[in-house]
Amino acid sequence: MNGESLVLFFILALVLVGGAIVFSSILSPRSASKGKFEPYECGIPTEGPTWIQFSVGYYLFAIIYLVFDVETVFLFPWAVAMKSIGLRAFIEIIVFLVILGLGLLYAWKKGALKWV
Amino acid sequence: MEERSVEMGVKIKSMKNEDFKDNQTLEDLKELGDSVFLTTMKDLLKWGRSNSIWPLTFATSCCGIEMMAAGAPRFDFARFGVEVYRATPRQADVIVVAGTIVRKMVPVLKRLYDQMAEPKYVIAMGACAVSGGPFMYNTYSVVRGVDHVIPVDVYIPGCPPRPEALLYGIMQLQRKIKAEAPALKTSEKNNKK
Amino acid sequence: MSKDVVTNIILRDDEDYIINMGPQHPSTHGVLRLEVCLNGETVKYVVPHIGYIHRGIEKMCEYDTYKQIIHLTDRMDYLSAHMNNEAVSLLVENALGIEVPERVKYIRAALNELNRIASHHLWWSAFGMDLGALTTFFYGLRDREKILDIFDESFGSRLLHSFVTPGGLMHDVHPNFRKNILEFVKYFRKKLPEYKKLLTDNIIFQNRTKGIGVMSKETAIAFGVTGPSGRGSGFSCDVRKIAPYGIYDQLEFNEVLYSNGDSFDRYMVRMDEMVESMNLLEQIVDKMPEGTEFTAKMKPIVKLPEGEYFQRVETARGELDVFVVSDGKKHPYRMRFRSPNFSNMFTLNILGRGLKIADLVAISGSLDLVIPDIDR
Amino acid sequence: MEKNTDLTALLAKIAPQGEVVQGNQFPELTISAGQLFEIAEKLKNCKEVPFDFLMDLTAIDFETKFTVVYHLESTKTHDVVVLRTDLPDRNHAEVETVSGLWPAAEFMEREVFDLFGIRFKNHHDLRRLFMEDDYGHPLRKDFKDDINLIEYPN
Repeated sequence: MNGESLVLFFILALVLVGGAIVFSSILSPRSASKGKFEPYECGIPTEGPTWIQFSVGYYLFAIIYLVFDVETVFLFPWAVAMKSIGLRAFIEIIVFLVILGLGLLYAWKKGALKWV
Repeated sequence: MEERSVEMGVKIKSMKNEDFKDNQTLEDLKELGDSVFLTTMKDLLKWGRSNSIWPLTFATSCCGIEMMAAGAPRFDFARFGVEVYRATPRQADVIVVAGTIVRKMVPVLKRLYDQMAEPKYVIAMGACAVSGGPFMYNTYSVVRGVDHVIPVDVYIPGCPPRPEALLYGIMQLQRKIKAEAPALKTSEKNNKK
Repeated sequence: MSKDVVTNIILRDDEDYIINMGPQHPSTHGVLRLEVCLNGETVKYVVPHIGYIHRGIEKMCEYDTYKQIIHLTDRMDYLSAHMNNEAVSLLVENALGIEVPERVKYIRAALNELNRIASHHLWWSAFGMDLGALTTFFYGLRDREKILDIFDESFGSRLLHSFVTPGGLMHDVHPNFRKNILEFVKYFRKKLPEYKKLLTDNIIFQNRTKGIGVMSKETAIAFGVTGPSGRGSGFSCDVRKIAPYGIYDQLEFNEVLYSNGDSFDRYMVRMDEMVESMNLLEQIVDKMPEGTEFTAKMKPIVKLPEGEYFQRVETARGELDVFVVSDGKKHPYRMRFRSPNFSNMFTLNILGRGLKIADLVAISGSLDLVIPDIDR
Repeated sequence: MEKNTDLTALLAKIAPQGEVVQGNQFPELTISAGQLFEIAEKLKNCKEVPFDFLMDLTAIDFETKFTVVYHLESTKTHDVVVLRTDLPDRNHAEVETVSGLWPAAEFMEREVFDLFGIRFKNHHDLRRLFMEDDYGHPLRKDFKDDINLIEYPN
């Protein structure tokens, strides 16, 4: 994976995503009628305050998910190059997984996974 | 009613049947030996918008069951690009008003129509949505026809109309989209409402 | 932070967070608006609002003759069109003392059971879709089309037929009506194990419906919950057994009763009722007398003698009662429909309290609601 | 119909001051609005035939008076009895609510209030079900809506 194909890869990504956004913003007609920007709630205007506090459980779940998501991101490059980097890297990954496993156990015991 | 202005392009009513060049794209492809062909931006938009119309799940009474049957395996209208029912108006292109509209339901329908993203179309499915249907006389609460509330593109008669009728209605809508040029930029007049 | 930000944004935990599962919602099977007060995800209470499809059918009936009312009743609970029409027809026939030919009774019973299976098909596909299983939608409606073919062949229309009229039937059924029914029953007996494998034995479905929305027999009786929803909690309310009409007293079938009244039991009642209806269909087709007469001799204008008449019928969702006060004219003086969905729906508040919002969807799916039947 | 005769006897025993008549299908008991709740309670808690299932609650507008009709069924013996009460005063007709005895009545009474305008005393949540608040009461015979309702001589 030499440098040019990496740069080409990013440029292609930029062109595709940017093109889609730019084209759709140029070509799509807009209707700014009064009701358009009301929040959608099955056709009924919202009642009461919509700015209220949510329980902390949602936040904890999101954070724990984030940790393990990032963990899998690290696993990908290792998995691709697993054969060429030999046994030592394998041990390191096992240690990495064990540490994160401990993190999960800690969160579990602390009750972060208990859904109210 | 909110008259949707179409900058240019012919109105569908005045168009003769054979002028509809429905599968113009296929003939072009055959002509050019099916490799590459050039088209205008409007044709590309017309082709894209007409072949993927996502309906909003809006069924008030019996016609809703026939709309579900139209989405079911036998009369599957995914073959015509009506791929999936979107539950929110934000992601829907057409609102198929299937069933009776009652006076208490009018503000809800109007709000749903406003919250839909442009370009949006309306199909009045069934006699109740077209003109009040069997509830035309002696009801104190039925709105006689949904065009009192929102501008309608295609009317489908029947009580309830068969799923084939709904498919034909959707094909008429596709023809209407192809015939009338798509509004690139909604005219200012429409924005104020 | 200024004081009012603290008071009304941060410290406000007594405010009720109210969400509208409103008229346009995929899981309300129509235009029912549930005003749900939430605390996080658990439901504090549910306030149902109806009237979004109130067409005033009872007022319209006061201006129509009895033959015209047939076209209104099958637009009330459109999934049991035949049973609604039969309720009005039976009422007129019992009031005038008209004896309908035996063959017509058998055809009406066959149409009832076919309509019941078709309604349970649609309920099953919608219930699966409510809980996220999209394949049930395609399996259920694929088999329902077979029944609609039988209806289509005899009456030309698929869903609303206005075929059962006071005095008999609109016209005779298609000659191979019986052959198609036997074919359908043979076809569907092979398909039912598929349904069981797909949804009934699905562990996710069982966790989503077992123990959810438990309704005791007393609450079912007190709230007037009839039909499969009531029989799920042991309340034996099958009008075909209690007050048999037509030929239901000459057919042997057992009433499906389950006891612990949660969503899964209401589901199982309907699955077993489909089997019962198929057995009934086979008995009906065997005993159906030959011949082609399809109606008793009726005067064109039906005038009920003065008085009050009452007729109870078992539809796919419960007990439909038609109550007519007649003053001798050709229009009823007052017509009242006690619709099964009306009482079934108002238990949502007591069943859904304290559960998650997703369970509310499971409960309303297991109650099998049709909203135009509530609003009439 | 021997069953109906002992039912009428039972009704006569429960409500001596009401008049019992044998209707087309079911025995009917007509009592004044005042004692409605008391008689309904007796019927519900009656030993031999407890009428614990309220099949239907509706009203009829006889131009000179309202009649509120209760169809009661006993789930033990599947007998059906009709309870009727007349309300001569049309403008503010009022009757005691039975939603305490049968919770199913709570919403049927709201529907009768919405379509007829009959108020139900100490009903804990008497709101309209179908129509908007400032609308008239459609099922009354004197309800005039000349745009939608066509009065043709029948």
